[in-house]
Amino acid sequence: MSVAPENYVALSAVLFFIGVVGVIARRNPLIMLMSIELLFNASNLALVTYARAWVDNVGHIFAFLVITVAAAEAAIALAIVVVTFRSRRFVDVDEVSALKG
Amino acid sequence: MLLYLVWLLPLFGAVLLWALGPQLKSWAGPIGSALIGVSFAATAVLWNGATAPHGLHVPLVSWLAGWDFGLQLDRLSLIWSLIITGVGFLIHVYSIGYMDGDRAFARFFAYMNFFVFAMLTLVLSDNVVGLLVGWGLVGLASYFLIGFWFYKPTAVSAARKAFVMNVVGDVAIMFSIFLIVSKIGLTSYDAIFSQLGRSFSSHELFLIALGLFIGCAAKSAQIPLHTWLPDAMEGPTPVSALIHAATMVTAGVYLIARFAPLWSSSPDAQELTGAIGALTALAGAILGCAQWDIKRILAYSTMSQIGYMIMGVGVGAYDAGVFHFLTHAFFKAQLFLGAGIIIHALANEQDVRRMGGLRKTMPFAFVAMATGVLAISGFPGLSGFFSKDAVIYGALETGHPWLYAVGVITAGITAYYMFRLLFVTFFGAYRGAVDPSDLGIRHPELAGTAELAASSGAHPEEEEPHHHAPSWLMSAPVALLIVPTIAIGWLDFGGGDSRWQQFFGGFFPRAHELTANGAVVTHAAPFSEVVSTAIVFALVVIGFAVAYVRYGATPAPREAIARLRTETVRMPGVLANAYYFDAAYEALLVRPAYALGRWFIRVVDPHGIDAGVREVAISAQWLGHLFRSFQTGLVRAYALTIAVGVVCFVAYYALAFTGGAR
Amino acid sequence: MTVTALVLGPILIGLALYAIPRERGGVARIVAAVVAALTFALAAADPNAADASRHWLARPFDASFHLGFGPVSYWIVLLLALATFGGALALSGPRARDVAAQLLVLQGAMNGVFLAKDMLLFALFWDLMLIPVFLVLIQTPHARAAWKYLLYNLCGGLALLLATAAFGAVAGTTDVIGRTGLHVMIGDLWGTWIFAGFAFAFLVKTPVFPFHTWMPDTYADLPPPVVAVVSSVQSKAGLYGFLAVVLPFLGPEAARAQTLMFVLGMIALIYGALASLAERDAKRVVAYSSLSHLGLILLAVFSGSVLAIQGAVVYMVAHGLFSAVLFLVLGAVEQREETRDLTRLGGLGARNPKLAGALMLAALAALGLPGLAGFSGEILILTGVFRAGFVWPAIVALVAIVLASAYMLRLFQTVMNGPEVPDLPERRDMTWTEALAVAPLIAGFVVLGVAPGRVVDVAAGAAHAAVPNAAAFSRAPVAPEDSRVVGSR
Amino acid sequence: MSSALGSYPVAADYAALLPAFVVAIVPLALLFADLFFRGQGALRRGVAVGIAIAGLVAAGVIAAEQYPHDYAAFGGAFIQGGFSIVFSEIVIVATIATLMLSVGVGRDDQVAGTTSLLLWSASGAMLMSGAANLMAVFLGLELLSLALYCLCAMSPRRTARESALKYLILSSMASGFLLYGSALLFGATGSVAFAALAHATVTPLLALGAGLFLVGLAFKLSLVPFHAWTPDVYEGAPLPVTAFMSIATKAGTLAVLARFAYAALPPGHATAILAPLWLLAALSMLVGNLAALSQTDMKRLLAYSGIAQVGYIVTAFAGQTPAGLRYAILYLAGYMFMNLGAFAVVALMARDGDAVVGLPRFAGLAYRRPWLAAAMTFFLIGLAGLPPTIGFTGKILILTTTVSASYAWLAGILIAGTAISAYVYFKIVRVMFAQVDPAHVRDERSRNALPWVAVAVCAFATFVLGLVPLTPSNVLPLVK
Amino acid sequence: MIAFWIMALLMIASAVFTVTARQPVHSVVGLLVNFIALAAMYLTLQAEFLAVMQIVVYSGAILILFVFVIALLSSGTKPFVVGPDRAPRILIPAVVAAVLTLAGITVAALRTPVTVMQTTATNGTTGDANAFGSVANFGAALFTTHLLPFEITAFILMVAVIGVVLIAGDEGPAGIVRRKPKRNVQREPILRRDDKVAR
Repeated sequence: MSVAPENYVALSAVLFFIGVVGVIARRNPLIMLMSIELLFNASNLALVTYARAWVDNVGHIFAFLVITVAAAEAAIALAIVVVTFRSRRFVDVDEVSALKG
Repeated sequence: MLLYLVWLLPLFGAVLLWALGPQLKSWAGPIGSALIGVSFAATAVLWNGATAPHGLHVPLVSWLAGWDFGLQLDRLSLIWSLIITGVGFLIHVYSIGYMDGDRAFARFFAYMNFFVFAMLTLVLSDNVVGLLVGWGLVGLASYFLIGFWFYKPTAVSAARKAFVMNVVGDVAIMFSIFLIVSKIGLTSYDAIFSQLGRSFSSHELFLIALGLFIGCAAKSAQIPLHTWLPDAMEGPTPVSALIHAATMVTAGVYLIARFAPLWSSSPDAQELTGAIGALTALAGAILGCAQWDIKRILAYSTMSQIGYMIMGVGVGAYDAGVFHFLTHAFFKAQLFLGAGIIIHALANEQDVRRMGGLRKTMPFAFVAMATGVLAISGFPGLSGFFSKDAVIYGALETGHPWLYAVGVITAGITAYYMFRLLFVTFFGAYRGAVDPSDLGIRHPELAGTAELAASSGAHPEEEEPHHHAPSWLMSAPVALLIVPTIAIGWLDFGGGDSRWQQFFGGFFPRAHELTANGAVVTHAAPFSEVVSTAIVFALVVIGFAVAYVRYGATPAPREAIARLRTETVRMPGVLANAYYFDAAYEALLVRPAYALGRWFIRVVDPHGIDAGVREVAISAQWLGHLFRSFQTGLVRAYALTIAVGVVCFVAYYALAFTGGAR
Repeated sequence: MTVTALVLGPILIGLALYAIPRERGGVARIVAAVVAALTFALAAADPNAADASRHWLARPFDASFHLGFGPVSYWIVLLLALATFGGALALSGPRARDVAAQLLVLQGAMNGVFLAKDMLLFALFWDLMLIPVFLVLIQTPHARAAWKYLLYNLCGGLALLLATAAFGAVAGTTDVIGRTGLHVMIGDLWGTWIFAGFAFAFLVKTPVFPFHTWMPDTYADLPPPVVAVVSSVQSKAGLYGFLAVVLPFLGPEAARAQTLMFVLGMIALIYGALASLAERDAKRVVAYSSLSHLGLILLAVFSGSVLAIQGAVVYMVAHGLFSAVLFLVLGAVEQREETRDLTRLGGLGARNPKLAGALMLAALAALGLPGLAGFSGEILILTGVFRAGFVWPAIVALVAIVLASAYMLRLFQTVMNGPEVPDLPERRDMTWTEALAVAPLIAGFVVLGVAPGRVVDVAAGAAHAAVPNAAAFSRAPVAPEDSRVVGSR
Repeated sequence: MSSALGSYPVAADYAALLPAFVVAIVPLALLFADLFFRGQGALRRGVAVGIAIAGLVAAGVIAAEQYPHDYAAFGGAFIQGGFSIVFSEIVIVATIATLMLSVGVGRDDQVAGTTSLLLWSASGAMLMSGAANLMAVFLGLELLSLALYCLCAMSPRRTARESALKYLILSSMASGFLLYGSALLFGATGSVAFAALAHATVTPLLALGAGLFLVGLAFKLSLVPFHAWTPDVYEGAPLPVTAFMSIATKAGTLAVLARFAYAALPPGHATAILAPLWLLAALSMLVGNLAALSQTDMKRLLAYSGIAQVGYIVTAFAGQTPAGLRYAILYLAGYMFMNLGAFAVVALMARDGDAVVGLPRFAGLAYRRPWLAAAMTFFLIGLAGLPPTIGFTGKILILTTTVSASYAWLAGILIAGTAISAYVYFKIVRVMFAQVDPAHVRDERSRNALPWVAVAVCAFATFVLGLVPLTPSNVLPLVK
Repeated sequence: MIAFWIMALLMIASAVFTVTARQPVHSVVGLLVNFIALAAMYLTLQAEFLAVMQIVVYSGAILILFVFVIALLSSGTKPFVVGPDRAPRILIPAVVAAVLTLAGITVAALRTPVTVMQTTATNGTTGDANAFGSVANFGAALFTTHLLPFEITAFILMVAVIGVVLIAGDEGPAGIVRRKPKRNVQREPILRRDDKVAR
């Protein structure tokens, strides 16, 4: 490959930070979850990049397991979102702030 | 063994009477008196042992090495013990009659016995600590007895005043003890005196003597610690007679006499002591002229007489001082007891302005008082004559002409105010029915005219003062006291080889032989003792004459009243307020102390110290609420805090390690 | 196993008292009194009981459950038993059972503090000591005092914990109390901080001037039986700590801190005296008075004079005895008159001669009347301090003694003397139980005042252990007699 | 550089993993058994909980058997040994206690499910305690967390779902950081094994990776400033779940943290890399106690106290002294007993074992239910660090190691935090002993008495551990 | 080379779109694009198997799930309303924080060049049996050395299943039982829901 791994890593960092911003800035739980998926994918990109750099496929395996976990997590997350917001008018996490102080 | 008995019987009596007082009822008095009498007898029995070269000595307790305490009876303590128990016995007997019917009859005798015990502890102890113990205990006893009628606020405050001032003396003595022990680590007299020359510098000697003398001043009512004595007259009259005239107040004399070697080896101390003594004698005498309360007059005279004694022992005429103590014990006790008879008869009337003409109605009291007055003012042949002259001449003999002069003048003043007392009380017409304001008495309750209503209102026949004659229990002791009052002085008749001189021969260091550096110093007295006696007697006569002219020549009652009134009203404030000593103490010590304490508890504690703590607590609470307020419940806010934390982390690692790599 | 029994017995029985129904306060009271009496008998029976030791920690430093009598602690254990006995008998009111239980727990814990031969165990009981007092305090109407007490003393306890931990870390063992000839090498830096920790804890507990404000409130709010125990014994824990825990091992640091301690002690002496002179609440008067008295003991402890330390031990016991009596009697007064306000009280002596007598005796002992225990302690202490070359502290102490006579008489006279106050409730004189409660204590300080020889002898050991290098302390060259004076006969 | 064909796992590998596997398999049996007990409430619950407890006990026994052996299973991914066993046992005990509290909670038809989720979560924590490479750590953590997300929602209360949502979102974000940190670590060293990390050359990448990894752990430990979720989630979640979370999550994460801090860092640079951790510990001790000052809901208050207590435990790691590790474990065990005891008391005060229990409900408890009050007082005394409890002993041990590791400032902050916490805990004591009119207080009693067992055991352990502080001897080495 | 930059831009753009889109559905689309681009990236990094997995699992499974949920939430009588997502105050600090993070990460990453082994990677063309990143190579490692993580995932998936069942079946069978009698009067609750909405 001709592109230095640093660039991949930098890209993953950019994606990661976009994900972070998403989690912090958006109030729609679904979009927050998607941002979290972005986080995981950014991590995966970094993993795969380094796997390539070190020529060690453990990175691939790690990434694969991350994908699996992400799937499971998404399932649970969406279930919780559904039960939480089914009875609410707005799908907005700021609505859910009974616990405070 | 007998010594233990002497010492413990009074204590036993005190405990017994205090515990079983109510059950004993009227037997308390006789029992208490009997115990003292036995104690007196025992002391007398011990005469030979005491006069042996080293006296009697028995051990008591031991705290730690060098702090072994015991009792010792030698010539000096023998004299005191005899007076304490003997005069004490008489006064006990007198009290049976005087206190008859009092609510706390038994308690009174318990206290009296306790006092005798304490006083014996003081004089019998063979070491400074024991002395201090006795010193404190007699203070306590006098506190108890001054405040005997504790429902009288005046009595209560007088008692407290007396006690606190005495504690000042106690701590001063404690200070001397520190000096002594820190040097030689021992407390017994013998050890101290044997080491005096070697272990102490003259400066230290002076400091020790100073501490001890402050103790004396507090106990013996020397200026400036005298103010408690007049107030102490709040106590029952027998108490005044025993404690505040005969025995306790003369403890200072005992102390100095006991520490004669110390004094003799510290000329500065002698000068100081003598000067203070003379000053007190004069000041007391002057105040004696300005008083109207019969007991206060006697109190100031006591103060003045003790001044004489202190001057005597101070300048080194120890035996003279002690002799004056001896005679004074008798005639002052007698005076007080006589006054007690009067007060008792007049239902607690103490203001001489409201007496007068009692000569006819109370002949016995008159005789008693008259002998006393003659004795105290130094009428030739009576006891006071010998002792006082000895003291005064002693001052001259040891080379203190100024003190001598003061002594002489004081003698004259003494004669004046004592005869004033005699005349005002016993001559002229009875003024008990006169309205106090006519006599210029503004505040009767303060002027010793207690129970005004009882004396005037309760008895319709105002012309005839009601006099229930004293019971024999009261008159017998007085009668017994008259004898020594007249005769005891002759012990010292005959100069150097008199009985008295022989008794104390070589017991005291002769002042003009030994000084600090042991060099022999002799003061040539300008004139002989006879001349001195003549001078004194002349002044006494003058004093008598003035008193007679002013009060004795019996004018019409109206004029007498007018004169008393003008005298009362014109009384200069400085005398009426006893030189403002009390006011000064109040303003300089008492008020500031209370103010400071109030400031501590009202300002410093709550707003100074606690404030800091409270602030900490409050700010902790505030922080708690602050952190609560961060807890908005908004997920995104939490996420943001996490992100911020991450930023800090990343910053740290990026900077720390890339910095390292660079 | 005497010592173990002394510690565990009261605690277990105290907890067991909760089994008694709340209404049967009288029973609990008797049980507590009996237990206290038994502990006294137990301690008095064999003064040289064997130590009880069981290994506790090997890492990070050696520590063991090591209990045993010491030259000081023996007397204080006896004192504590007496005080608890008095307190238990004086119990009354609806919470008698709970207070009795806490009283016993407190006694056990304090026995532990004074018998502990291991610093860690000492710290353990030190903190345990807080709990019963706090539990009693929080059941009083307003809990401000409870929080104050907890705040101050827990901070102290934690400082002690930290210092103990540091000591263990440095010295490798904490099983050191009362061991002689043991050389713990502690560096300068460590030593200073460790000493600071100990000193803070002890000064708070004693208390001494800047840390004292918890005391008046606590003493005022605690029920009299408890405050009698607390003031008589708990306040000695700090001074005992200085004597037994700090001085033997941190001598140099202590010598360095000497000036500070003297200043604090002198401030406490005068401050407490003046404050109690002006105070209106009877119990607070006594509280401030003990602030003053304990300042005196602090002087003694840091004077480095063996004589003074012997006196300090005497005075610790003496103060324990008479302050307990003072609080018990004042408690009896409060119980009768429902007030402690000196401006309202007065004239009780006429109807309650026994009560007046007890209060009088205690007050006299407190103001150092020669012949009673206060005096013997004071004079030994001050002679020692003076001999060690500290003239001015001694003089300040003398002034404080004068003030003591003033405020103690003020207390006594305003309560007992003067005209009777008409609007005070119906009064009856001391009951037999009340008399029984104070009698042993009074007897104690009378005897101790006349013949303190025994205590002084035993204390000599502690004193020598506490000041192995008296020279480091004393400002004046130690007088040659010192050795002879102290040589235990 | 691993060859294409790695090493095949052998029986020993599975044996080493047996305890965790048992805990993870039991739920299957449980769910299966549950099918036969539909519609018969109490029995159904009993069977579910019984099987679970039996399985846990079995796992505990097996683990105890394995205690002496050190074995690196699955190519060093999971290291079975004294260290992991101790943490596993802690998790097991915590889970058993949780099950005792949870008997009465939730609907009959959900008990089996919740119980199995609980067990899986526990197995995740046990895996973390032995995990020795980044993947195992990540997966163990996710197993633990995912189960907990679901458990948090297992309550009719709306707040339960809210807490679940919050926990889910924030925790996933934290996992993201942890994951990215792992990626960077992998990038820096070319390996995912802790052992490899220890020998890597330190580059900014490594440091940063370690940092992000620590962030992830700090979140799970709810160290300040990553603690924000804790109070809300603890308050919202069902009480047993909260109790479980407060111990198991911390235990697993602490195991990972200890392994990472002690064994997975280049010796020279460990101090520099871990420096922020001590800061977090200090902050937690202060903020946790301060914020607890003004709390009135018991679960919330215990959450804050937990934040502070974790601060104490992490403090013990300072300087990475072996003694510190042992005392951290000891204190964790002690904290488990004191904390679970307190939770059990709270559970006993709610009829269904899961209700909002505010401080006012404790008013005058000492007179209504003296035994309960006594137990609570004892646990609170322990949490405040006063004798005669493990709270006292553990604290002084931690102090000693911290001081001797020359982290005296941390020790000082620990003292300060304890001083503050005293007010927090004794405030509750004060309320319990206050004289109040019972009529004004709602007095509920839990229907099942099982929590009493938990209370008794916890009290006993709190006391005995205080006098006999057993510390595990063979907790090192942590990696092979 | 060029491919990388195009992909990179595409990914960033799609990610930004995902995060900023008004409607969740749009975000899903953005995410889809992002995932596909990522898969391509994997290809350039010689991770064929992962690329496939990325497409299948993410684009195929997870995103569909998202779409379902969006549909579910917007279904029923109640209109699906996204929370009014007016420009959040919190955005700025978020961006700042993220930028700093990014800076840190990139700086760190760029300062540590990782040794790249061109040769081993390029020999053996893609698709070769045992080439790096090939399925065989991947599988061998997964089922031998890294078996444990793989097995853990089994339990994770189990948790997901049970958990979702428990959560989603919140009313559960009991709830169904409860509804049964109401079958015949089905309209009633709807009406009630309606006026609840109107209120």
